[in-house]
Amino acid sequence: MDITFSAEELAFRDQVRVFLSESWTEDLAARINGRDGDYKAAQIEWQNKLSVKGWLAPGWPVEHGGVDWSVTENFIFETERSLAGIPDVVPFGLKMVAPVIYDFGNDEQKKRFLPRILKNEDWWCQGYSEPGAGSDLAALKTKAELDGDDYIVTGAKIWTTYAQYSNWIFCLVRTDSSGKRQDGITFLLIDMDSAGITVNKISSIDDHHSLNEVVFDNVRVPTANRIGDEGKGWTYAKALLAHERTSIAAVADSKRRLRDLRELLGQEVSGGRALSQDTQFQNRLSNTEIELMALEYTELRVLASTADGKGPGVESSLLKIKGTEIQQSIQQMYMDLAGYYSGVIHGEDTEETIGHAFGHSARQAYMYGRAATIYGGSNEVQKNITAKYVLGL
Amino acid sequence: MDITFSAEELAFRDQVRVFLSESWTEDLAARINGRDGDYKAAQIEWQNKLSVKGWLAPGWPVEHGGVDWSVTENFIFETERSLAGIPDVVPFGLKMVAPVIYDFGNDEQKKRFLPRILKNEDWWCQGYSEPGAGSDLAALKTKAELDGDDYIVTGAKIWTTYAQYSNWIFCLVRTDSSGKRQDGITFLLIDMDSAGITVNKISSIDDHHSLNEVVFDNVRVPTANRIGDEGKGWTYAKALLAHERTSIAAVADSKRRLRDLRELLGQEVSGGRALSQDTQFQNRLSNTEIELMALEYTELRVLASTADGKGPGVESSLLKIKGTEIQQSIQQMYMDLAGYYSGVIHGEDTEETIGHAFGHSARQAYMYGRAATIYGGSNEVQKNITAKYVLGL
Amino acid sequence: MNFNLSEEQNMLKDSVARFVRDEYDFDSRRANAASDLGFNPKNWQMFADLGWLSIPFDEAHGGFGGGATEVMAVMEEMGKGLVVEPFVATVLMFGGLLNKSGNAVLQNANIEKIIDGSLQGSFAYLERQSRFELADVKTQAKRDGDDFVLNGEKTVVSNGMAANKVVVSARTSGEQCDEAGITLFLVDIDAAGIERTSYRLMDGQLVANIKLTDVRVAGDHVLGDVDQGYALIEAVVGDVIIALCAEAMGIMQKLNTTTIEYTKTRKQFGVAISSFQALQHRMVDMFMAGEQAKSMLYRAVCAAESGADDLGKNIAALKVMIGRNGKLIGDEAIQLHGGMGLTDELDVGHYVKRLMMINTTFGDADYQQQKFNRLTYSD
Amino acid sequence: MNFNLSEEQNMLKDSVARFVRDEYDFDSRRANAASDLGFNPKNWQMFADLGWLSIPFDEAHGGFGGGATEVMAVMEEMGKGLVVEPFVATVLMFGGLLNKSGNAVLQNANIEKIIDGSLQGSFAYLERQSRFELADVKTQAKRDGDDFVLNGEKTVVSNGMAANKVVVSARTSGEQCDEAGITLFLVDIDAAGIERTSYRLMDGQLVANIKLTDVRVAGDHVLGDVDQGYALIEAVVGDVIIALCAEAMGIMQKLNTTTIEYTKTRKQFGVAISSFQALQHRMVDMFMAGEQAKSMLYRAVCAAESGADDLGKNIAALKVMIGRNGKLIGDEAIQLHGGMGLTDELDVGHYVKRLMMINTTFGDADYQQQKFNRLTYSD
Repeated sequence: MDITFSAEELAFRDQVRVFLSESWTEDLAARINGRDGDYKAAQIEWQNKLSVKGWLAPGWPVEHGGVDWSVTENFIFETERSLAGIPDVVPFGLKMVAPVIYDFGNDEQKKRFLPRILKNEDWWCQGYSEPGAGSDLAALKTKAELDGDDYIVTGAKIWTTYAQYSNWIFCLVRTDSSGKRQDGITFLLIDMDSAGITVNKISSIDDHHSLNEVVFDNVRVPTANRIGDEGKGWTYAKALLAHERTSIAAVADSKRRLRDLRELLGQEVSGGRALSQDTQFQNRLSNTEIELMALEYTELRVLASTADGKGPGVESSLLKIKGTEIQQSIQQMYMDLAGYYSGVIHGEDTEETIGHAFGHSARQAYMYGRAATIYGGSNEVQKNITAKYVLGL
Repeated sequence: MDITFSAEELAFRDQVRVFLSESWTEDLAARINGRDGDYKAAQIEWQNKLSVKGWLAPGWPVEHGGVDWSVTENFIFETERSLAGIPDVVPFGLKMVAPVIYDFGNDEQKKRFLPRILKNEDWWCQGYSEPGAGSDLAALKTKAELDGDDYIVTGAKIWTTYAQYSNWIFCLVRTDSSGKRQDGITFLLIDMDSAGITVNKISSIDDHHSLNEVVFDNVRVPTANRIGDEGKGWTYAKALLAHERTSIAAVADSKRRLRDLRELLGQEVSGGRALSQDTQFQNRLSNTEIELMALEYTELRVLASTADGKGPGVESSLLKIKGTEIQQSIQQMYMDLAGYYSGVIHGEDTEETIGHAFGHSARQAYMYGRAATIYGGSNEVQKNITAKYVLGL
Repeated sequence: MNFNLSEEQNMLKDSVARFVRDEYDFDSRRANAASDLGFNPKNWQMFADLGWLSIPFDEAHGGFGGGATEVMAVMEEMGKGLVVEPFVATVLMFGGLLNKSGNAVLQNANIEKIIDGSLQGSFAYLERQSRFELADVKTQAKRDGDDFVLNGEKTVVSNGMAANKVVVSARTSGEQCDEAGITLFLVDIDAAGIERTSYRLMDGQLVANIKLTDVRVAGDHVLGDVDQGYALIEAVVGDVIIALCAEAMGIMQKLNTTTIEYTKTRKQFGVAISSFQALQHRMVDMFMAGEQAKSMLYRAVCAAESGADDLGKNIAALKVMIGRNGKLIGDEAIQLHGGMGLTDELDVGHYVKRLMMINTTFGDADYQQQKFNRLTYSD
Repeated sequence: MNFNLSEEQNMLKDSVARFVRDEYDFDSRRANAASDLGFNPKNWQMFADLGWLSIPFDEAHGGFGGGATEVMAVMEEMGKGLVVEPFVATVLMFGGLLNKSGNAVLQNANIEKIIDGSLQGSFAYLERQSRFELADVKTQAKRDGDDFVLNGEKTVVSNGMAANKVVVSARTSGEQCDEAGITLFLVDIDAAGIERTSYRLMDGQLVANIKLTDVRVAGDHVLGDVDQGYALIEAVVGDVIIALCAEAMGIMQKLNTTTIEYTKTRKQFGVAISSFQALQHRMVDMFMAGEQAKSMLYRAVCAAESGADDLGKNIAALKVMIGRNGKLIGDEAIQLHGGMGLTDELDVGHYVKRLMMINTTFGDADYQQQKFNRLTYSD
C-alpha cells in the first residue's frame, strides 16, 4: 500500500502547475465558462495550447501523438487541471471517437482523422441515443442501407451535445435487423455537411443550448467512413463505455467545486452570522466531502488496477453512480446557499443591479447537472450492470 | 375539514383518563414491561380490569360484548392508552381470531369461544407463517386431511409469538393442493393441548423468548373447529390484514416514545452540555417528529374514511411502512443516546452497579423492533401492493 | 372528525379547476408568464368576476370571509395549472397585511379595490443580505414631522412591477436584526424616490428590486403600530406559507400522476419501464411523500382554522416536509422521465422549478427545521 | 501508486484467515465468548506463538515493527471471524499506550510479556458521565510523596476482567472536561483499593466497571508526562480506530456475501428473491457502501503510514463512514434475511451487533462528524 508520489512524480506535478498557470488566462476562463457565442473559439484556443505542448491527447498511443504517462502522471495532470478550474477537453473527438479509430480503424482512417483531431481542426459529436433508444441503446433504429460504395442513412439521433458546433458525427446505425439486436449495428463517421442532415435545437431546462436532435434524411456516407466490419459497431462502441463512466465521475472537479463552496459559505451570512458556522450546512458539506474523500480512493484503486493491466472493469459503474450523486449534492448546496437568488435569471441585468453573484450560475449548473444521472447509461442501468456482473445476481 | 373534538368527545376523553389512571399501576407496568416469567399473569390481570369495565373489545359488535364507539372515540381511547404508557391488549385472540369468528364462524363457535376471549380465559396465538411461506403466505404447506369428523394436521408454523403461553392457535392449513394456491386453504382453530403438538423456542436477537416454532405431527382437529367452508380460509384471513397493518403503525405509541426520548435528551450530557442542545440530535428528533405529525393525520384520514364506510383500504400499506420506519428511527435514537451502554446486557446486575438506566431496554426494543418491517407482510411486499393496487403499475 | 370540504368549498375548488382546464393550457401559461406584466390582466379580471379575489377578506369589506380551508382549495388547483397571476402577492400577502393591520382607514381605501381587481399590491421585505431572516432589515425610516422618510433597497419583490402599492418593511429603531423596531409602510409605487429594476425568476414570475431614496410616506400610512411590524409580518407570512404549500401539493400530485403515466408509455428493453420493480418502489416512495405532505397540510390547515397554540410549529413542520418531499418528487420525476425530463418543452421541468421556488420562499426546509427546533427546545 | 499488500503482509493476512477457518467456527466462537474470561486462552497462546502479538511493537522490544497496513490485514480477517480474543484491548490499546509513552523502563518491563502472551492489559478511560469525550475525566489522582493516590470509577472497561494491568486516565489538574491535566497511570489489577464489577456486551465482550478507592501508584508508573496524557490518548486511539474500522470492513464484506448467498437460495412467489430488481438495487447499495468504506480505510491507512498532516480528519471521516455504511449494511442484511435474520442461531445478528459496538466505540458517526466539522471549520 503506497500512494505517496515519487520525486519524479512531484517534479512532474510542478511542471504541470507551471504550464497551466502560464497558459490558462482569465480571458479564456470568462469566454469558456460564459458558454455563449464565443465558447467554441475559446475552447479551441485553449486546446491548441495543449496541442502545442503535446498534452492534448496524453492517453493516445505515442505513435499517434500521445504521451506515455503512467496512471499516476495522468492522475496528477487531471487533478491539477481540475483544481485550477480548467474544464476538460471536449471529449467527443479526443476521448471517444479517436480511440475507436486507432483501435479499430484502418490506416487510411487513422491518417485522415487523427492528425486533424490533434490539431483541433474537427469538432466531433456523438450519435448514439435515439428517441426510442436511451439507456436501451441496442434498440436503435437509424438504418443504413448499402448503395454501391455508399450507405444511405435515414433516422434521427437525440441529446447530441454541441451538434451545432460540429462538422463530424460518429454514429451507431443499424445495417441488419435480423438476428440479435446487438448484431447488425455498424459504426459510421459522418460529415455533418452532407446533404440531408438537419440539426434541431432542443431547448433544455438550464436555458442553455447544448442539446440537439440530428435528423438524417437519405444521407450518403461512403463505406470508407465505416469503422471495422459491418455489424460489429456494438463491440467497438462498448469498449469505450467503461472509460466514459470513469470520466463522468469527475472526482477532481467535485473537489474544486466543494472547495469553492466552502469559501462561499464563509462569505454568506444569515442573521449577521457567517453560514460557515451553521451546523446544518457544515453537516451537509461534510457528508459530501466524506463520500468524495472515499470516492477519490475508489478512483485510485480503479487506476491502480488499470496500471496492473486489469482494466477499469466493473467498478466503473460504482464510480459513475457515486460520482454523479456527489456532483448533484454539491449543485444542490450551491442552490440552497444562493437562497432566493438561486431563482434569478440574469438576462440583460448584471450582478450589480440584481445584487447576487452566483445564483444564476448555480441554477444553470444544477439544471444541467440533472443529466449526469441519466446519460452514459442511467444510474439505474449501472445498478443493473453491477447486480448482474459484480454481484452475480 | 374539522378535527376539533366535540364536548361529548372531550367528556369521554376525561372519562378514559380517569379510568386509566385509577386502573393502571406501577406494579403492572413493571411486571408487564419486564416481560419475564410474571408477564402473562400481569397482562391477564390488566386485561381483566378492561373486561370488567367493558372496554376490552370495543371494536366487537355490541351483541358480543363490544362498545359502539365512534372512530373518534376509538382514536381517543387508543391515544390516551398509549400516552399513559400502557401496552395494547394481546391482539391474537381479541383483534385477530375473534373478528374471524363473529364474521365467519357459526353460532356454536361464537358461543363457545367469544365469551372466553372476553374473559381472558384463553390465550391465543397465530399460525400463519411457515419456514417456506413468509411474505408469500399462500405458499403454506401444513396439510389437513379429512378422517371421519376430524382433520389430521401435519406440518409446522414459525415465528409464532407467545405460543409458549397459548392454549389455542388459529391456523391456515392446506386442504387441497390442486388448483390456485389461494384456494384449498382452510381456517382451523386448534387446541394447543392436542396430542402431536410441539412448541420449540426460537431464541432471537433481542435475547427475549417471544418467538416459537409450532410443529404438528398428525394432530386431530374436529371439523367443528373449522371456520366457514373448507378451502375458503384465505378469504377469511385476508379480511384481517388491512386492520393488522393499520395497528402495526402504532402512531400513538411512537408519540409517547418520542416524548420520553426528548426528556431523556435533556438529562444526558456530553462534555458537560445537555444533549437537548445538540443540533444533530435535535435534527434527528425533529426529522422523525415531523414524519410522525404527518402520519398521525394520515391515520386520521384513514379513520375518517372508515367512518364514511369506505374501509381502511390501501392507505393501510402506507401506514404500515411509514409507521414501522418511524418506530425503528426512534429505537435507533434511544440506542445512540445510550452510547456505550446500548451494548450492556444487565443479566444479574442492576442499573446501580452498571451505571446506566435505559441502555438495556433500548437495545431489546431495537432488536425486537427489527421484526416490524418484516412481519405483517414485509415493507417490500407493502410497496408491491401499493404499486399494483394504488398506483396501477 | 372529517376531512371533507363543504359543498361551497368544493364549488370553489371546482371553479378554479375548470379555469385551469379551459383557460390555462401549457402554452397560454407560457405566454402569460412571458408578457410584460408577467401575467394576463384578462385572467385577473376573471378572478375578480368569479369572486376569488374576495376570498380571505371579511364580509364587512365585501369579502367572502374564507379561511385557510378555502385558500387551500383554491391554491391546490392553481398549483396544478402553474398559474402565474399574482393571487398570492396581491390578495394573500398584500391583502393579508391590510386585513390584519387593524387600520380601518387603509382597509376601507384599498380592500374593495383589491376585490374588484383594480389594485395590484406587493410586499417588499427582502434585502440583499437578509437571506431568510424577516427581521434582518437595513432600510431606514426616519420621522420628519407627521411623515416618515424611507431610504434603502428591497430585492426580489414579488409582483413588484405590476403593483400599484407596496408594503415596505423598514427600521424605525433597534439593531439590524432586531425583531423590535420594524415598521410597515403602505407606499405608492409612483411616489418620488422609487426606482425599480425588474427581472424574472425560474418559475416565470416577474420580480423587482426597489431602491428607495428619501421616499416620503404619511404617518397614517403605517400598517399596525410603529416598531411593532414584525408580529404582523409573522402572522401573515404564516398564512401565506400554508397557501404556498397547498400550491406545492397540487404540483406534487401533478408530477406524481404525470410520472406514472410516462413510465407506462415509455418502452425500454422491450417493456414499459413501469414494469421494473425498482422503479415501482421509487414511485411508491413518491406517492408516500405526497400523501404525507397532504396529511401535514391538513394538519396545519386544521391548526389555523382552530387557532391552535402550536400553529407555528405546525407551519414550520409543513414547510420542512413540503421542501424535502417536494425535492424527492421533483428529482424522481425528472430522473424517471430520462432525457425528456431535461427538455423545456415538457411541463415537468416547469413544475419542478416552481416547487424549488416555493421551497426557498420564506425559508427553505433546513431553515424551517431550525425554527421547528427552536420552538421545540427553547423551553 | 499501488494498493497491494507486500508478500509478508499477505502471509500474515492468510495465517489469520486460516486460523478463523480452522479454529473459529460459529460454535467455538460462541463458546469462547461465553467462557469466564470472555475468550479462549489457548487461542491467545496460539496468537503469541504465531507472532501476532508482536506486530505493532518495535524490533527493539522484540516486536515485528508492523504499521497500520499490517494491523489492517490482521483485523480485517479477525472481523470476518468475529474473534473475541482481546487483541485490540491488550496489544493495540494497552500496548500502543506503552509503545508511544516514551517510558523505556515500563516498556522493557511489559512489552516482552505482551508479546509472549503472559500479560493481559486494558485501558480504563470511560466514566459514567463521559459519553464520547475522552477529556471528560472526574477520577482524581493526588500526589502523595513520590506516589499518586487515585479515586474514582471507570466504566465499560474492555478486557477489564482478564487484564493483569490497566492504564487509568485520571485528573491531576484542570476542570472536569479540560484536555490539559489528564495523566495516565499503569496500575496493577491486584493493587489495594480496586474493586471490579463484570458484565457482558451484546458483541460478546466481557467488560468491567472498576472502582478505585485510595489506590496508590508509584510516580514512575506514569505513561508520558504528568498532565499531558490527553495527546498520548488521542494518538493511540487514532491508531485503534483504524484497526476497529478494518475489523468492521471484514464484517461488512461477510454480511454482504452472506446476504447475496441467502437471497439466491430463499424462494418466495416461486422464484429466488435475488431475482427481484428492487432487492438487487438495494444489494448494489450495500456493495457500494462496502467499497466506499474500503476506499476510506485505505485512505486512512495511507495517511497513517505517511504521517500526513490531515491524518486526524481522515480518521474522523473513516469512523463516520464505517458507522453510517455499517448501519446501512447491517439493517439491510437483517431485513433481506427476513425472519431468519431475527434468530440468534444465525450469525447475521451477531455480526450486526459487533458492527454496532464498533460504531459506538470512541465516538459514533454523529460525534465523529462533529469532530470532522471542527477540524474543517475551526480556521
